[in-house]
Amino acid sequence: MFYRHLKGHIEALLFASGEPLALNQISDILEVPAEQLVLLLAEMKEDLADPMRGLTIVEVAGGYQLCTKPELAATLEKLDRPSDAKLSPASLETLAIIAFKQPITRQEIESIRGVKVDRVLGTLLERRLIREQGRKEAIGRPILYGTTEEFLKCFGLNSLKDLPELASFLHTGQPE
Amino acid sequence: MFYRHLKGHIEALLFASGEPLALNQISDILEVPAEQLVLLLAEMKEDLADPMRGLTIVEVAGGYQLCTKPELAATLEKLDRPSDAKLSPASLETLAIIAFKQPITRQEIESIRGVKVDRVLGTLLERRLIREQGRKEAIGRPILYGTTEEFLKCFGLNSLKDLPELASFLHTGQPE
Amino acid sequence: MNAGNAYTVRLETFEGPLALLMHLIDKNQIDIYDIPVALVTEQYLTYIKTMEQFNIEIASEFLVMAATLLQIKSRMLLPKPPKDTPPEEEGIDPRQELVDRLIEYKKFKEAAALLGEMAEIRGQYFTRQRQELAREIPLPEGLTIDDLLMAFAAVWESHAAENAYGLVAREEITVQDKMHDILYLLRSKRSRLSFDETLLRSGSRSEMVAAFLAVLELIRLKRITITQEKSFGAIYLTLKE
Repeated sequence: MFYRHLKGHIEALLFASGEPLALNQISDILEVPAEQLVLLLAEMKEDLADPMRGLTIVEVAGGYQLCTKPELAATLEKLDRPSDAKLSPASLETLAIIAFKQPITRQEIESIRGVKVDRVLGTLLERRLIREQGRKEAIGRPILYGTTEEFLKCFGLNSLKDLPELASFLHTGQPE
Repeated sequence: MFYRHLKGHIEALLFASGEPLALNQISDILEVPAEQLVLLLAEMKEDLADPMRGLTIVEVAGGYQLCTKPELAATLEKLDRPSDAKLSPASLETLAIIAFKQPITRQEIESIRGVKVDRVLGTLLERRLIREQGRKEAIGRPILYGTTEEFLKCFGLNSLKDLPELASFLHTGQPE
Repeated sequence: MNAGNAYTVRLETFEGPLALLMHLIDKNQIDIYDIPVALVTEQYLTYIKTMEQFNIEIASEFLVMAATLLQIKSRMLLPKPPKDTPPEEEGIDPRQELVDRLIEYKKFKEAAALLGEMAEIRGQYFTRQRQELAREIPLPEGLTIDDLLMAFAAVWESHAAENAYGLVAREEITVQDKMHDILYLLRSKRSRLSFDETLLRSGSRSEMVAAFLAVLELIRLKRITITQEKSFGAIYLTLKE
């Protein structure tokens, strides 16, 4: 094909654009007839089918867009994963208190753990392991926290009823 | 090579990231030893040398980045993407002083340049080329400035260690 | 040489006095280590005068440098010290400090030019924005119900052990909190409340301060009134509704 040497140019254009590029945009920039481009793009798509390549060309929104192959999604998701997917001991302790004593206020958690838990609560909320469950009818109407469905998934529980009876596991009884 | 089938994964990762990816990031995601990755990346670079390809892999800011080939710059400029405004001579001079003498205070920069640099520092901070790096243990505890990762990317440097080597290209000796 | 015309073209291009001096040195092809101060000072002052003619605000740095140049010039015009002067004083060239600054400045001017070239080269490589992936923070992995139980048991036991001491987390109490407290107490319990009774959270100094400010604010908002039967006696709050 006469215009084959332009494949590199097209690849670079699609790469740098990010957005889908309309056929006539590419055609204007490279000064190549649109019908030739259609053939070139089809050929490039075939080249990209090679398993050694990670990209593909899709036709979207009236244009062509370079993007990653759908079968690589699982790998790419790891790019976004925060480095510590683990819960810190402080988070786990706080989560445990909330799980077994819900609904519970921040002040109540703090009086059990003996430390401030603002940051930890923020982390747990962000990770959707806990959520606000209304307000306590008490002075200052403090927020009540409880666990979420994600929490159940995370610990392989079917429902909150599966949380074992606490008393039987603990040496000391339940305060107040 | 045993891990050759991962080339597509690497390409997709570099593409999706946009930013440079450190070797150990890729290594963690793909669960491949770093030394194998170095070989794979070198091989991919060779593949990309094909004139039918428009991309290349550069080592910058301590990582690998997929970007377009420099010889295609003229074509890509026609995309008219919003590009960063060029740095003024005043900004470049100030940045050079910070780069070679970091960490450095505003007063020290001013005594070298012989002019006030408040505004220029503002510009450089805003463009995230420099950042505050603590305070000097001196009267008034003045702020210390240093360069950022953005600085490395902007000038195609792999690390700050590349700077002294650069200085040897200057006519008048090496700034200490 | 028609200095005036030459300057008008370049008038705004000098970032500072050192940049202007470098320009004069380059233009006159002067050896930086042996600056003819009289010539350079004259040209420098001409430039400043031109700036004045064009009503360009002259930055103070330019004037300071002008003064420095004039001072160096006058020191160089002074007769050489007599032979019996201690040698360390004899050897000092009044231009030395300026030369050092100029050389230091020149280094960075060149470094800046180099950085400029590097940015240009780097600008040939086009990059792309990070691909937007549906961002979902993954659930922590590998946790079991035992982890949860152990965490709870650990904190519960230590809590039970320390409970005798009434461990209370330090709490920041806001005026807003105390306003709510006071209104809550007045509405739910009694119509009359002593000030001391409002200190029910931690009884700390910070709570007392917050409570006092809350009382003042509630009075201002005409929500409560206060009474005090005698000096230093108990203050009673009543709801004003």
